[in-house]
Amino acid sequence: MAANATPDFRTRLQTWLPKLVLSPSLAMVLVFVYGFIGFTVYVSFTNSRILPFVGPDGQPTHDLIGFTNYAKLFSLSHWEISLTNMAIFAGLYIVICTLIGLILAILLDQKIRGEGFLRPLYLYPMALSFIVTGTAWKWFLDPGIGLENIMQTWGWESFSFDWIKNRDFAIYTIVLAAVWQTSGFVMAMFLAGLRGIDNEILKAAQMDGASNWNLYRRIIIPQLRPAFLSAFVILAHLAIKTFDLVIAMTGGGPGRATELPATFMYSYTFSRNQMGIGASSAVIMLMTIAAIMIPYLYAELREKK
Amino acid sequence: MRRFEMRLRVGAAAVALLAAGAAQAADVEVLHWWTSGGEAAALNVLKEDLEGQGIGWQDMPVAGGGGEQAMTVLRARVTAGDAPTAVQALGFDILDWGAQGALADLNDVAAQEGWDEVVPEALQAFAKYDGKWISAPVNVHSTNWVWANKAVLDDNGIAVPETWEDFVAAVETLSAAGVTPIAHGGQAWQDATVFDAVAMSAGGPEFYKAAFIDLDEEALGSDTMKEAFDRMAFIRANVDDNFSGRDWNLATAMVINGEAGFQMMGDWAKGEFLNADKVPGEDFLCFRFPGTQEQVTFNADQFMMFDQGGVVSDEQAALASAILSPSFQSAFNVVKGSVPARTDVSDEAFDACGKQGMADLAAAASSGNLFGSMAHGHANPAAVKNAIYDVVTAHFNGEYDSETAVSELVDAVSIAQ
Amino acid sequence: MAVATQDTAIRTGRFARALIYLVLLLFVLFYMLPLYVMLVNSVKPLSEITGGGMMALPQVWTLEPWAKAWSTAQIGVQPTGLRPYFWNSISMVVPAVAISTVLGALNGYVLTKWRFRGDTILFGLMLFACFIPFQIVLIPMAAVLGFLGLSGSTAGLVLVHVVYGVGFSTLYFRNYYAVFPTELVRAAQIDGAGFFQIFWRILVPSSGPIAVVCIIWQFTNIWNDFLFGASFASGDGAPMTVALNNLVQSSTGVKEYNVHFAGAILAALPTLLVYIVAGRYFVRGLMAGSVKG
Amino acid sequence: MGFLNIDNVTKSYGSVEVLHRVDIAVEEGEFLVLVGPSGCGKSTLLNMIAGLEDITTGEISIKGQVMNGVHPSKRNIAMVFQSYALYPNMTVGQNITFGLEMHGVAKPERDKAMADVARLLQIEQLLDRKPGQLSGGQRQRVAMGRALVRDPDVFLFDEPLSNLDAKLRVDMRTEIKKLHQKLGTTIVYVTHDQIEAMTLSTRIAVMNGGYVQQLGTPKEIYDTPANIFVASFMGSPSMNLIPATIVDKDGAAHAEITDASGNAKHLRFSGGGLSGQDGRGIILGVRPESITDMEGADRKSTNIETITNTVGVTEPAGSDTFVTSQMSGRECIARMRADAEVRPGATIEFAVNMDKALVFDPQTEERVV
Repeated sequence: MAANATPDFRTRLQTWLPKLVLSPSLAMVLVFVYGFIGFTVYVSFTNSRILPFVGPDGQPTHDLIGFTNYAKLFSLSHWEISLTNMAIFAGLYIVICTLIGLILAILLDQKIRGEGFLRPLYLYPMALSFIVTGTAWKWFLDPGIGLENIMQTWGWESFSFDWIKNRDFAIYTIVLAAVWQTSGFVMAMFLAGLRGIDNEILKAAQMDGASNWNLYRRIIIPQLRPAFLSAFVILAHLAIKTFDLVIAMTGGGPGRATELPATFMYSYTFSRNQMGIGASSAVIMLMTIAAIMIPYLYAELREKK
Repeated sequence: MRRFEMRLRVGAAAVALLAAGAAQAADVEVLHWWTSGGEAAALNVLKEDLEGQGIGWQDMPVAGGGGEQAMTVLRARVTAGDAPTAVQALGFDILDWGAQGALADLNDVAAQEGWDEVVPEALQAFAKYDGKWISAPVNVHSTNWVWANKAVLDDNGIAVPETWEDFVAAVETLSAAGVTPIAHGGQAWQDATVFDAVAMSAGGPEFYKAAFIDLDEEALGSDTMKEAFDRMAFIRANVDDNFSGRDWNLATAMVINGEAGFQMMGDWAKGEFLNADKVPGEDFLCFRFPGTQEQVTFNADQFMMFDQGGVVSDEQAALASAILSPSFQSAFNVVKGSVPARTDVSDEAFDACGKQGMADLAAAASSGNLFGSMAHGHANPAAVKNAIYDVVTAHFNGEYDSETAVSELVDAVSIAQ
Repeated sequence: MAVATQDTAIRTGRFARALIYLVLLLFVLFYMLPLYVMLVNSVKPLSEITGGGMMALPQVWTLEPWAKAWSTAQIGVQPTGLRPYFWNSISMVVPAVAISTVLGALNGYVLTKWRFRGDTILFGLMLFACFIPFQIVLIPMAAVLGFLGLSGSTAGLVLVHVVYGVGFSTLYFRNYYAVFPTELVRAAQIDGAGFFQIFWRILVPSSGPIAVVCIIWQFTNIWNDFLFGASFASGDGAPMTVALNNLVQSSTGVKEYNVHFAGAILAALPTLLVYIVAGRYFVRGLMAGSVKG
Repeated sequence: MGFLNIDNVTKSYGSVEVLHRVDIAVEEGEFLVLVGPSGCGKSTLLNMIAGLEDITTGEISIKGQVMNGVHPSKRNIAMVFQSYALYPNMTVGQNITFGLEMHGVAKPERDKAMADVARLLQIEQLLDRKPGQLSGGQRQRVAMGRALVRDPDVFLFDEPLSNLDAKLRVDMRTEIKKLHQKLGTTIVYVTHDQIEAMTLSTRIAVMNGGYVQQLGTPKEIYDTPANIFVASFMGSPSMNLIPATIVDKDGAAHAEITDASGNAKHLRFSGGGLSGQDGRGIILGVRPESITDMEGADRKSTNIETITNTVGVTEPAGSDTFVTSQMSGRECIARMRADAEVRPGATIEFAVNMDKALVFDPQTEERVV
C-alpha cells in the first residue's frame, strides 16, 4: 500500500488558490486603509502644516509633539460644534431614513398599481451628485425664494420656514436633504426584505386574528432584522462621509452651525494648513467610528459563523 | 511597522521628488481655478500667446472655494512628485510654498523685464521669498469697494457717503424708505470682506496693520476692535433676513435690480453689473468704503512657478514674461474687473471704475496705503485667517456680542499661530 | 369591502388604499422637488433667475443652457462644454466598476465557499475599511500613486476606486453567496471542477441579481466622486464631476445658474439611466441576498 | 484489505475530536449504510471519503490507493446530495455531463453516456429542462444520473431520500436497491432512517457520538445488537428494555421482573450462559414482536414464558396491534396480530419468546448474552 500522505499538486493548488485570490484585495485594504490610518495617526503627533512631515518653517521634520494637536483640537469650540452636529445629524438621518424607507416599502408592498413607475422616482436621488442638487435644495429652502416665499405668495402670509438661515435649525435642513437622497434606497432594501417573507406565516397570523397593525408590528417587522442591519451599515457609512452636501448647501454656515467632522477635518488639513490638527481630528473621528462599528461587526459576524 | 516606515519615507521624500516631477518638455501645465466664462476666456489669451511661441498648454482647472480646492489638488500633486509647472495661488500660500523650497527662482526673468520697478512693493512681498522672485502676479483686486444702485440712491436723495456717519445716515434713509439698505451674502469670506473695510475705516491704516498683519495682541483686543465689531452689528441690522448662505452674485443682483442700495464687495462684482448691461456711473456707482478713500486693501492672483530641477525652464520663463506683459495685463484685467499688477499699464481700455481702481492703486502704492486684505489671505497665514473668519462670522450671525468677539478674536489668533 | 389579493395576505380597505396612494404621491412630490428646481431653471434665461423667479415656470423657454453646458461652456481655458469629459468618466468608471465587482465576487466566493481560519476577521477588516473618510487618505494616496508612477493617469484613478470600492462589493457578494447552497460547490468539486471553474460555471451564472446591485452601487459612487477625480486625474483626463464643478463653482466670476443646472442633469444622466434601466432588477437583486443575514 | 478501506480514521476540529478511530473495510459491490442520529459523525465520515473534508489521522484508500490529500475529482467517486445539488443554471443534460466535461471527455462520448443513463433512469424527456422545472422525484433521478454517468468506483449517498414525501421515498428506495442489484456497484449511503438502513444495506455501521457502535449485516445488527444504543436505535417500535435481576431457580437462571401491580414474575432464560450469577442486576431486552399473546407465539421457539399482566393502551396499526403494559415500571410494547381482542385495563397472558431475549449490563450497556 502506497503510504503517500502528502496531497497531490492539484489539491494543494486548490487549498492555496482561495487565499491567493483574496490576497490582492487584502493587501490593498491593508496598505490603502490601515496603512493610511497609521500614517494619519503618526501625522497627528507631528507639527506638520502644509505637507506631512514638513514643519512650520518649511524644513522636513519628524519631531513628535505628543498630544499637543489633540489639546488644541479640544480647545476649539468649532470642533465641539462639529461633534455635536455629527451626533444630531447621524442620529436623525439614520432614524428618519429608516422610518421613511420602511413606511414607503410597506405601502408599496400593498399591490400598488404603478409600483414600477413609482420605484425609480423614489430611487433616483441616489444617482445625483450633491455638487448641484445642493444648490437646488438651498434655493428651495431659502425663505426669500423658496418654499416660504411660495406659501406667502399663495396667500399664507404667516407661513415661515427659515431653518436654513437659523443657527439652531440649519443642521436639520442638512438632515432633510440627506434623507431625500437616501431614503429611497433604504426603501428598496426594505421592499426586498418584505418580498422575501413567507406568505404562509402571514396567513397563519391572520387566522390567529392579528390586525394589520399587529401583523406588521409583531410578525413582519421583526423578520426584517437583516434588512435593518444592512440599512444601518449603509446609512452610518454615508452619514460619516457626508461632506459635499454641507459644502453645497450651507458651506458650514450660518456661522459654523452646520460644520461636521468631515468638513472640519478637510478645512484644517487643506484650507488652513494645519495638517497636524486635521490629522488629529481624523483620528478622533476614526476612533468614534470604530467604537460604534466594531461591536456591531463583531456581533454580526460572530453570529453568522 | 515596516510598511509604515515606508509610507513615512514616501511622504518625506515628496518634497525632494519635486525635481523629478514636471510636465512634458515644451509644455506648461497650469493649475488654476478660473473657469467661469470671462476669466477663462481671458486666460485663453495667455494660452494662445504661448502657443504662438511653440509652447503647449496643458490646462488643469479645478474650481471651488476660492482656490481651496485647487490648493488641495496641488498638495496631492506635489506629494505624488508630479507638481504642475505653474499654479495659480494667493498671498500666503505662495510664501508657504516658497518656504518649502518648492518654487523656482525667477530673478533672471524679473531682472530682464524690470519687474522690481513696476510692481508695487506691497505686492512684491507676496511674489518674492528670500529675495527671489517665485511667482508672477497677474492682477490686483481691491476689496474695499462699495457698489450702489444709482437710481435707488438718487430717488432717496443720497449722495456718495464720504464718512462712516454719512454711510449710517444713508443706510437709515434707505431703511426708512423700505429698501433693503445693504445686500449681503452670509458666507464667512463675505462677512470677512466687509470686516476688512470696516476695520480699516474704524481704526485707520496703522490699526489695520497692527491687528491683521502684525497680529498685535493689543490691537486685536483694543476698543477700536470693539468699535469695528459694533459697526459690523450695525451692518448686520441693515441686511435683509435672508442673507445667510447667499452667493455674492445674488447679493449683487439685488443691487442691480434695485432691491437693495449698497453692496460691499471686491472689484469682481463689476462683472455682474456689466453682464446685466449696466453702465458704470450711469446705472451703478463704485466707490471706496467710507473712511478708506486713501487706502486700498488688495488681493492678487499670481502664478507660482514650481522648481524644475534647479533651473527655470524656457517655457516657464516664457510663461512668466507673458503674464507680466502689458498687453496681457490690460486684456485680462479689463475682463476680470481687477487692475493690472504693474502700475505702468495704460488705462485706456478700462471703464470708469477700472480707471479709478488703477489710479487708487498707484496712489496707495506710492503713499504706503496699500495693504494686503485679511479676508483674502494677504494679511496673515491661512490658519490665522480662518480663525478670524470663525470669530467674525460667529459675531455677524449673533453668536457673540462685540465684547465677547474681541476676546474670542485674541484667543483664536493666538491658538492659530 | 376588502380588496384581497392572492399574493399578499394583507387586506386593506378602500379608504385605506386611497390614503396609501395619497401618501405615496406626496412622497413623489418630495423626491421630485429638487429635480423640478433644476429642470425648470435649466430652461429659462439667466435674467429670469437673478430676477428672483427661481421657483416659477419659465416665461421664455430656452434650450440654450443645455447646448451651452454640453458643448460651449467654459470648463478650463477653452470653451469645450462637458462633452469631452463625459468620455473621461466612462473610461474610468467602466474598468473601475468591472474590476471592483469581479474582485468583490471572487472575495465573496472565497469567504463563503472556501472558508479558512480567520476568514471572518479578514472580512471584518475589509468591511470596516468602507468607513474610512476619503479626505484623510488623499495625501498618502498621492504619495503612493506617485511612487507607483500612476499619478495623473486614468489607471491610477481606477486603482483608487477599486481600492475603496472593493469593501462594499465584497459585502454584497459575500451575503449573496452565503445563502448559495454549498452542496453545489461540493458536487462540482466531485465532478472535477477546479476553483475557477466552479466560480465561473456554477456561481457566476446565478449571480445576476447581486451583480446588478453591486454595479448600480459602484457606478453611482464612482461616477459621482469628485475628490479623487480632482486630485488624481490630469487636466485633460478629468472626470465629468470635476468638469461640472469647474462649470458651477466660481468665486469671482459670473454665475450662469441655468447652465449649471443643465450641466448637472447632463452629468447625472448616465447614473439616472442606470437606475431606470436596471432599477427593476435592483429590488430583485437586493431581495436575492444583500438584505439577508 | 477491502475495496474501500477506512483505516483508523479520526477527525478533529481544533482540539475537539468528532470522529474516533473508525475502521471499516468495504468489499467491492457492497452496500454499506452509515446510520445514526444527527451529529453522530456519519456525514463527516462520508465527506472524508469524498475528499470534501480533511482526514486528521488514519488513512482512507480505494482500490489500494491511499486517498488522503487526493482531490475529490481524482478519487473516482460520485456523490448524491441530500438537496441533490443540481446546478440551477444548467439543463438536466448539462448537469449530468458536467463531470465528464470537467474530466475532458469528448462530446460524442458524453452524449452517449448521457443517453444511456437517461434511459436507465427513464428521464429522457427531461434532458432539456432546468432543475427548477422538475418535481422532487425527478430531481432525485437526475442527481442519481449525474452520479451514475461517471461510472465511479464508489457511490456516495448523503441522505438522498430525506427530502421526498413518504410514498415517493419508498418507491425510490426500491429503485435504488434495484439499481444496486443490477449494476453491482459499491455504495456508501448515509441516513438517519433505520428502515432505509435495514432494507437497502448489505452491511450497516451504526454510529453514535463519533464512534462506530456496531458494524455488521442487517440481521446481526437487528438480532444481536452490540449494546443498548444499537438495540434501541434499530427497529420500530424500538426494543423493550426492562430492568431485571437474575434469580437462580429450579437449577436455571431466571429474569425477575415486576408486573403492573408490582408482583415479582420470573422468566426463564434459554441456554445456560447466565447461571451462577444470582442477584446480578441486568437490562432485559425484548423486541416487541417477541412479546405476543399465546396464539401469536413463535412456534419455532424453544422457550416461551408467560406472564399475566394488565393492559395499558392498545394501538391498532392495521397489520398489527401494539399493546402496552407495565413491566418493572417501564412501558413495554407487545406486537400482536391485528385481530387480537385486547381491551385496555383487561388482564391477559403475554407470551415472551425468551430465545430472542437479550441481556445487557446496566453499567457498560454492552450486551452480555
